[in-house]
Amino acid sequence: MSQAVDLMVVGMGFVFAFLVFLVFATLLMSKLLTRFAPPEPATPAKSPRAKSKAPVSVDPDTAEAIKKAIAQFRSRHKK
Amino acid sequence: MSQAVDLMVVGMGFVFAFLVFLVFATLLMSKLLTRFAPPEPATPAKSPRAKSKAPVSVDPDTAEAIKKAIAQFRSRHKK
Amino acid sequence: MSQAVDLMVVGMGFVFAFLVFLVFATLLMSKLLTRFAPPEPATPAKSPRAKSKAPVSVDPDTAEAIKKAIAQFRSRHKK
Amino acid sequence: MNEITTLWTGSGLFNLGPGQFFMICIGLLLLFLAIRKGFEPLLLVPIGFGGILANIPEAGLALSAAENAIHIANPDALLALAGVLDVGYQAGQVVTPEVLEAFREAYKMADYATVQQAGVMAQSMGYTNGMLYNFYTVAIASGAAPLIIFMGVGAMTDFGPLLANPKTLLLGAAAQFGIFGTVLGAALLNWSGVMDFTILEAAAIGIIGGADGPTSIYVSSILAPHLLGAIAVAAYSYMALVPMIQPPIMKALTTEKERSIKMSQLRPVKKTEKIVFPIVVLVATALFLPDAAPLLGMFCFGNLMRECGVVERLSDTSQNALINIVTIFLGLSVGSKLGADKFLDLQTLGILLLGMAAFCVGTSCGVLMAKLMNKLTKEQINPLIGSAGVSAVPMAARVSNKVGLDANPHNFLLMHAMGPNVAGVIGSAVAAGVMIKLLG
Amino acid sequence: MNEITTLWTGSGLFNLGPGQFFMICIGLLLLFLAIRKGFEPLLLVPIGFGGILANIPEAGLALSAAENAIHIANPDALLALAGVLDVGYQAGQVVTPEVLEAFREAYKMADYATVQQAGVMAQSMGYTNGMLYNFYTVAIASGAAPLIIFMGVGAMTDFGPLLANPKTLLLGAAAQFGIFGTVLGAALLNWSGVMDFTILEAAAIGIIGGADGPTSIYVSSILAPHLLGAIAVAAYSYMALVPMIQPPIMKALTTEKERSIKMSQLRPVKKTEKIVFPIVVLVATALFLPDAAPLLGMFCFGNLMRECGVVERLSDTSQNALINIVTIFLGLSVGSKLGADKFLDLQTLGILLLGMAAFCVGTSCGVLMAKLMNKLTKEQINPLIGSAGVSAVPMAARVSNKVGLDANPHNFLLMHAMGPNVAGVIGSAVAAGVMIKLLG
Amino acid sequence: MNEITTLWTGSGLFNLGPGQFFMICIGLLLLFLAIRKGFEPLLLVPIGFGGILANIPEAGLALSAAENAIHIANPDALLALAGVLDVGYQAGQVVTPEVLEAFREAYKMADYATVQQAGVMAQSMGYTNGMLYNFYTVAIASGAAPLIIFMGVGAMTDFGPLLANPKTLLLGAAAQFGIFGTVLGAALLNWSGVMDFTILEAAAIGIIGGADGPTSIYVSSILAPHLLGAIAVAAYSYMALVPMIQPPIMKALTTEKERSIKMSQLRPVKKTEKIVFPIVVLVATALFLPDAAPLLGMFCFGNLMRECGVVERLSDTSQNALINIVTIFLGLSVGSKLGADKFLDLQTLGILLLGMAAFCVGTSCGVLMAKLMNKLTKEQINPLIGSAGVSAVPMAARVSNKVGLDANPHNFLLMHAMGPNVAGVIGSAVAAGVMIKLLG
Ligand code: NA
Ligand code: NA
Ligand code: NA
Repeated sequence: MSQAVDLMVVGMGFVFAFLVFLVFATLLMSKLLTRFAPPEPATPAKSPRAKSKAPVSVDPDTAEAIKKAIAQFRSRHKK
Repeated sequence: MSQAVDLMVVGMGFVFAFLVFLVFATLLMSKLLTRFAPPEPATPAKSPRAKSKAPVSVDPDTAEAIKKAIAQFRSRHKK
Repeated sequence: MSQAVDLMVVGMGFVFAFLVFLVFATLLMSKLLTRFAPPEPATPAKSPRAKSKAPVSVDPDTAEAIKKAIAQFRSRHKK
Repeated sequence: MNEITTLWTGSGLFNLGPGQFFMICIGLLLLFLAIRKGFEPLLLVPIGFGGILANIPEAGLALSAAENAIHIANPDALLALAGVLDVGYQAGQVVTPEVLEAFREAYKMADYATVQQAGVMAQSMGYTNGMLYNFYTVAIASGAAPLIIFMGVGAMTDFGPLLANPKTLLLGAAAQFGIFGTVLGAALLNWSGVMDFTILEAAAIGIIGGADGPTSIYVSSILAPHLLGAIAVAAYSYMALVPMIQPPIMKALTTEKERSIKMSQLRPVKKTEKIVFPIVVLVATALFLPDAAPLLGMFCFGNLMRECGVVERLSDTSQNALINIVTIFLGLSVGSKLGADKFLDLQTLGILLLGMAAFCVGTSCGVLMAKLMNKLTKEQINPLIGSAGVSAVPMAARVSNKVGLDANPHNFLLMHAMGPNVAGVIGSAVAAGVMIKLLG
Repeated sequence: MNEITTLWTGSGLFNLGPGQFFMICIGLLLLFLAIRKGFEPLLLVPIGFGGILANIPEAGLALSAAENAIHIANPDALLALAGVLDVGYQAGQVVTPEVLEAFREAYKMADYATVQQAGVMAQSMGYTNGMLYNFYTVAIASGAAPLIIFMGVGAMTDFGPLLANPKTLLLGAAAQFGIFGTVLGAALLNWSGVMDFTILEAAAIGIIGGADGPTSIYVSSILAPHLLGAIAVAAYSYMALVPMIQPPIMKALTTEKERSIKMSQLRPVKKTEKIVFPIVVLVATALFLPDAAPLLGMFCFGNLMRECGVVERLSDTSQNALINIVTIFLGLSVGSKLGADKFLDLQTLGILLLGMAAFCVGTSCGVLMAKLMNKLTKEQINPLIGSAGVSAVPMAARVSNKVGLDANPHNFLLMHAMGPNVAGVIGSAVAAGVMIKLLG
Repeated sequence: MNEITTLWTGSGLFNLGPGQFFMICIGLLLLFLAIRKGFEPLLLVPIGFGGILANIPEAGLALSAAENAIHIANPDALLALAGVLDVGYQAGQVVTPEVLEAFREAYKMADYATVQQAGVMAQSMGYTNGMLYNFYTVAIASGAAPLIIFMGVGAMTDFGPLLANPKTLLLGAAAQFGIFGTVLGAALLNWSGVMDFTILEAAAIGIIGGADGPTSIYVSSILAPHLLGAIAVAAYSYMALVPMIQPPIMKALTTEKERSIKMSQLRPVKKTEKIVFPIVVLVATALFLPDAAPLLGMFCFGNLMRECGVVERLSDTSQNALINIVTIFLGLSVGSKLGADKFLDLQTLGILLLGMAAFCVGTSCGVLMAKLMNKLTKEQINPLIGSAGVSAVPMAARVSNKVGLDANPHNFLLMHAMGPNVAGVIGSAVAAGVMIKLLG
């Protein structure tokens, strides 16, 4: 029982300490990079895991349609 | 020798018994599902393994063509 | 020391012997295939590993655009 | 003919025990929930199917060669194993169920060297490891599968929203109270005599509150492998139930006005920040909590592959082929722990109850932490994003967004909730590291 | 220089035996058949190449560390192994070919524990397992590779045509007569003294008649691993020859009128039926034949992933990356069993002959069963689809279609033949389970 | 509370040694070079990250269970290991750093059987293998990963340009002088007393000159596993530096006129030639150098899959999913060898210097060989393509092309340089086989 209480106190304390440290480390990192790193086009913050949520799988029908579309495009392109 | 005869008799007997059971189980399952399950658009029976026989792989040429087609599509779309 | 010298002499000797053998084996192979094998459309010598250098990965944007293009193509196709 | 008897006495129908029957039904239920109700299907389809396979009578798919030898109870084999396992069984002794139970108990208590030796002996006598047992050994006992999945999750995670607003990390920290609160709850149950839980078991159960599948599996494979099946099933089930569990709690703890708070748009984040962040997390782990290094190391590695932009090939593979392959075997392996003797236990009921409590506590603490932060700083945050701190990426963030839209149809919280959401992943990995350090 | 001698006496040219030369030619023949004639190239290219690698003199790629130690015949190593393998070899004794043969024989007969011990000892003395030996251990000896391939095959299989007309399952049952008939044939050969086959060997050979590669490999890895190479080569070769083997038999057993029978179009099958069917098969397996659970379980798992519609990622991977990876290593591993000492044997000739007979018998019984069913029921089926019951998916179904078109150019049997075709896969897995139960 | 002490004394900050700190910096440097400078990122990102993980204090990710047990220095565990490792340690004896060093030394020197036994004993006492140690065992110690990558490289290689002009094979042979010259250099350093290198170490270092990552890793895993980390890092770093190392040497050894030589267009190559070529190489390997069979066998197998046109599925997978998966684990495994105690050594400096020398010598000999060939035959070749013989595909060929364009803007050498470039891969695999034969 007392072991569980200790675990909770120490554990939550450590989790908070770690993540608070991370907050400051991150802020410092961003500051340093903004000051010293070469300017670059910033990317807007996107949804995480979005990529995996929309796995690009092409079903046979679609594939066929793509191929037709391409053939059409090519024949038009030649003209 | 007699072991092989036994194996054949028992083996073929079992295979038939198992698959006959499966025939009835399948018929029963289909009946139950038709009766109790919500109606749904039935899919036509397709060729097995068909999917694997036509792996949709896009070769570089095609990929390039797709990209061009998309670029064209986009430019038309903007107008 | 003398072991290293031996290794170099024997090693380089063997590498050369092996590759010289391969030169002749290859020439012989090409000759035999040209003479006996059925004629076929020869493929031009392409850059090795080229395939791997341009992995066709489709990003979500492109995928979406493809889908739109296909939908458009289909609707046009129906008309 | 003798053969017919062999087939009949070896059939499932002849040997099916009530426990196995019940567990097969549980497996079918999991499949139903996964397929028809959409409960985390990527994991619960393999877990449910594996659970059915593990309970097929006489197939012994989830048993080691030695366990299979004990089950078949050939006197010669038992005699050979008796020496290794130090069981008092003599040549010619009648093989009663009690004798077999003694063998089973001795095997369960045996140390690594003895298990190895019993395995070699059983295999020498022609018994083999079951398929699922092999999968479990390679995938989970080695620790590899959860870590590889965590790498893939890292490669799928965008830390952009978190970097734009780093203080949301604190919400991810607060939600971990669910983990430690549950440990306390389990200890209370044990202390009050309602159920028996060691502190190791309590810790493994608590991690369910982290709402992170691979972390739960990794921790329980180390601290309490015998509970792994129930813990994994509980973790994934509750993650699937997040849209039902969280909203009432969120609404109860917030006022309509708080739920309508509009947050300012997130600043754009530079590519370099995203590249450096996983390295910062790695260094912090190295400095402060080496025991979290396997979990957070692989997570950061996956994220670095994603963001660095020069190893697209590897990043793609770890997000697709590799994570899919490992998921299949992880799921089947977890299913192998759904054997009737392990799962049908009062403890499982306790795990389900405590797991649910963990989720509720975690959600509450996340929301309350957000309210506390609003008291302390000027820039207001919508407390609804606090609940996303339990992780359950990206479901919990979507729940925050949905509940927010109910209060204010023009208030899109999704991006803001992604910050605490991914912070929760880091938070529970840290909590896992602490547990492993202090108890492992 | 000494080094030149070492290179020369270690070269293939110096050591090439006639058996190895012959087997390398067999490997080249397999490559030729696969590449130019299209004989099941996905398997026969790796098998053929593996066969060549396994027969490279002195490379020892298919040998374990202990076998390599015996081959190299260092007196100290032999002395150490003599104790483990219980061979009467003493320090200082001349190493004659007979002595080495005694070591080889003892190693072949040794039990699992002894093999392990000899391996550790040989590795302590610096010998290593050959690459192909490692592949074989991981892929086939563990049983994993054929099962994973079977999972992928399940994910590629559409049971729609079978569900539309379940009685075609009986055709798949009838065709398994090829399996058991061959067992009988092998036993006859043994009884008549022409060739030596144990009942285990006979059973492993019979399964060739199942026309299903992974099933054949799985069964022979359990019942007769020393014949695995020949059995796998025979199975895949005959599967490739289906378009040549089956038509004459089909035509001989049917009249022009029977071949022209038109079958009514298949009813549409509901998605739910397809989802539930693999579970029905799994439950039937669990109830009646637990020994078929690894094969049919993985097959049904693959099919469930395909049909349930919620785990597309996993289904795709098991049909592509995973099955391809496993196929490469399975093929090379099978090739490792094409060593001259194992393959160049009268038994191989017997295997080839019996395997061919199995295919013919299976085809005939499928066709005859269809004719029998036509006698008993009103709804007529074209007997040509009976031959598809041997499986060899989808080649056999295409053969049915083609022979049907010869008789009636407007009669497309492909869809109808797919029913018995996939039923044949289930049928031979059931037959495999019976064999393993009764003999394993 | 006791727990806080446990966390603090177990933290990285408390335990970080200067060696580990330095090696973490090296890991960060490798990541920087890979990500910002584009130094072979596919390998150096995983290697650098693995190097950091391996040096996290107290995490023991790169250590075996026995090494972890020694590190933790529990007296009971040490006593148990003392018996296995034959270290003079008695119950109650004080555990001084010298004692631990004795254990470490004994473990390092122990043979395979002893290592196994120590591992089982340590695992029985609850210690576990580190994650990276497991990866190393499975991926590199088994020899599998470099061979599978070599198979993938084979599947990515087009021998067309080589087949169109087979005598460029000689350029690939000449460039291997870098390998053997370096062996001589290492032996010289040893002889002169500057550094200590055994002939095995010298050979493993020399292979850096082959400019072929998987070959270097494969050879050093056999001949000098303790140097594997430094050798792999040197090999990939120098391969990335090819565009800086080679041009000055190429220009110094050729005249403007030589660099402007225009080569006639390559003849078209038939599909059949491409299919038969890997088989010719395989047969040559089998006849003359069985010890190169694993490397060249897998390479030829990959190439045959690519060219034969009937196993596209397998070829695609070995070029993509499979090689990517293996690359991730190979990289992390190599990183596990970047422990401070192994890497921070005078030898590493020697390896870096000798590796650089190997590249320079190889480049020179390739160019000089081309000039020699021009002396002997009428058809002139541009000596710039000689430098491509070191392999480093396709970087070295691009360098030849670029330097050629500087001399004559209309002279495209890329295709011509691909011949010696892929010949260099064969050449260094042959050199590796010779080394393994004579020293392994
Ligand atoms: Na969490
Ligand atoms: Na079959
Ligand atoms: Na090279």
